[in-house]
Amino acid sequence: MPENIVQLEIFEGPLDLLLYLVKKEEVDIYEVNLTKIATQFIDFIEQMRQLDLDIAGEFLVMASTLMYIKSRELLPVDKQAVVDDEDNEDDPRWDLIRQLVEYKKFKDAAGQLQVKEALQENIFARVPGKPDFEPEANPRRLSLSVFEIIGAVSSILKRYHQREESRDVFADRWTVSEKIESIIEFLKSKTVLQFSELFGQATSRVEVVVTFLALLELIRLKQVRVTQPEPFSEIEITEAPPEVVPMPQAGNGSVPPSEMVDPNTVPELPFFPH
Amino acid sequence: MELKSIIESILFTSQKPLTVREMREVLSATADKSEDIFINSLKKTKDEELQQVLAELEQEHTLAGRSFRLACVAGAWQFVNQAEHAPWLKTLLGEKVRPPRLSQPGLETLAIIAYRQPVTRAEIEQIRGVAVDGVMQTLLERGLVENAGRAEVVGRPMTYRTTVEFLEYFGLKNLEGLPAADELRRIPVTKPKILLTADAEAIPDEPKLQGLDVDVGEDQLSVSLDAPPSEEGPSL
Amino acid sequence: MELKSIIESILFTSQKPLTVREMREVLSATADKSEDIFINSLKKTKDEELQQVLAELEQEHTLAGRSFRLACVAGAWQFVNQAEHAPWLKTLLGEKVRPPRLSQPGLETLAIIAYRQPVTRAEIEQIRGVAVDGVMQTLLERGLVENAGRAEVVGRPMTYRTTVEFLEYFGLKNLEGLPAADELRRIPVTKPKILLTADAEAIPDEPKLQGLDVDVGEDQLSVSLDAPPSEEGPSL
Repeated sequence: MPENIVQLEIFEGPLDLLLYLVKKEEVDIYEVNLTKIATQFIDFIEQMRQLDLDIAGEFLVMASTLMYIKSRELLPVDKQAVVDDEDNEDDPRWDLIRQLVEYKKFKDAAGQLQVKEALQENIFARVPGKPDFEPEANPRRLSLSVFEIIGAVSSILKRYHQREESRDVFADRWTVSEKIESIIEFLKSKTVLQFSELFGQATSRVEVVVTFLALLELIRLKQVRVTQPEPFSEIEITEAPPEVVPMPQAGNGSVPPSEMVDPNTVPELPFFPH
Repeated sequence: MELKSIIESILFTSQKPLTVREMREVLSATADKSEDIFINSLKKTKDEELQQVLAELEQEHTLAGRSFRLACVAGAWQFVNQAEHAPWLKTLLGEKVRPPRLSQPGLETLAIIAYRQPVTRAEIEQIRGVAVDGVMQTLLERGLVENAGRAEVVGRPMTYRTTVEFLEYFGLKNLEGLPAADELRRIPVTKPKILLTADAEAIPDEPKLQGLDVDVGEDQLSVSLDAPPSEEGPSL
Repeated sequence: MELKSIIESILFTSQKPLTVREMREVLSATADKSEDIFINSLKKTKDEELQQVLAELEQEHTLAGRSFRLACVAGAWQFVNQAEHAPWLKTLLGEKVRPPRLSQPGLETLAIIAYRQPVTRAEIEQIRGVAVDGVMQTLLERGLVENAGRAEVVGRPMTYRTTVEFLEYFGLKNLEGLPAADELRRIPVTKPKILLTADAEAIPDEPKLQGLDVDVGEDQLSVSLDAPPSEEGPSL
């Protein structure tokens, strides 16, 4: 059996070699003629020995087991050890076949794992590179509003007008305090005031500025609430509910609480020239 | 296996939106590596075929009515979520989508540039009353403002304008979307004497100029700058 | 909007596979931030509900027969592609970085540990019929198996079990997902009535045994001697 020698390397152990020999017989593992298989196995080991090849210890152990099985069969039937059908534990043939069956199953399981191993190399998980929001729901557009720009403009204008105070920029007709008053009046008659409405009646640019400053001051004092119902829609101004009005304490422009709850009372604002 | 299924798989697994051209390149590069007849046959896939397949996929996914669909944004295809799930997705992604907020000086400077663009650094400083070097640097680095050429005045100083990213950052369609854009642009601001002289010469007496309104008073100069048409809203 | 759709959306957008617990945490954290009644109601979502929803989603996507599916690997859920599209995805994303494939002894040893865990080295060697020192070392180093404490038998030998990495490496949902798990767990093999030994008794007259699959005796123990599917990779 020269081909066996060539294939020696591929056998994982004596059980693997035995399985190979069984498979060559093309019969069921339980039907196999163990004596014949044993002869083939021992021949195989013998050839290896003659070729001076290293033989792993496991193969020699198996060879001796098979020789024992074979020798038992050579005895006349009446001299054979009586095997109790109810207790097969001592039957070396059965031990070997049970071991072979078990090994065969795990070898098959290993084969299935190998298929899964190869398959897994071709499985790619979806890893989105960045959040795939719908454009409308893009959080970039929602968490920061244009009101920050308004606030920034407010600060600029405050400082600017403080610096320009002496230059008498504003016409005498309009003061921030008056405008605050008129916005509050406006809101009494109309629950919602559109941002553009606020400036609709302005007769001059100066009035626009003064109106805007008044609005900013009311926002700061939380007298009015300014909302943008949805992105790009018009800004709406409503009267702030009294319960959410915080009490401004110390600092520039602080207003006595009593005046805060009364929307008719307009606080004096030291910021702006009158 | 058909082309449609392959394209879907590519789009589903891609980490970024893909154009038709990029999809074609994936098909071609895969064909080059392969000896499979079918894979090779896709090397010759035409753009029209891909467009057709994409249109079919888009429709199939819309009809499927799942929590995601196929969308084409600016010529690039990708699977996107339905907007209604944003609350959970923000939690999932930790809402770390935005860069840190701008500082107060940053916002003020940005506001001035937004309403007065194109504007020189000297004008910004004149309005804010302080030097803006550091702030300008930040805004330029963040891509919110950019150079807008040199002003035709003495010294030819650099001017600045806001970018498309600025509009995106604030969720604005265009510069008209700035709050009270019309009114605020006309807030009178005294120009520095040097600039005033130059501007006054450049624009002698044109009281009403559509688009670019310039009123020249004795000591007040009002400049209205409508959004340049080229910067019309970011396509989303 | 229903829970199933939300869970799908979360899995669709997640950058990594998610466990049921992680999904529950997303629902809970979103509820904490929101004042919406429906969003808040999901805070109390139970694991069983999520398992139910995930099972439905898994089935829906399998039935849809698209180029992707929902997969659970080692208890974590994610969308994955179908293997047949791998050639294009490898072009798109590059080859996966994976350790070299396991050797035949490695796979056999791993199979024994997977089905019989916790198992001692002596038990493994008894089944395989050879020493497994080198192979065990490799499996431990690759993190596919780990120590599982000492067995309460004479000598208190170390036992071994498979790891989460094992499930991930083979794309298994859990140990129940091992092929033919029942058959290979500790079920005793029962001896058939007759064992043939002598030549004369060999294969009397049973033509039906010609093949390889044979059911033997009252125990109906079926053994297949087909060639193991060892070298059969999926056709690419």
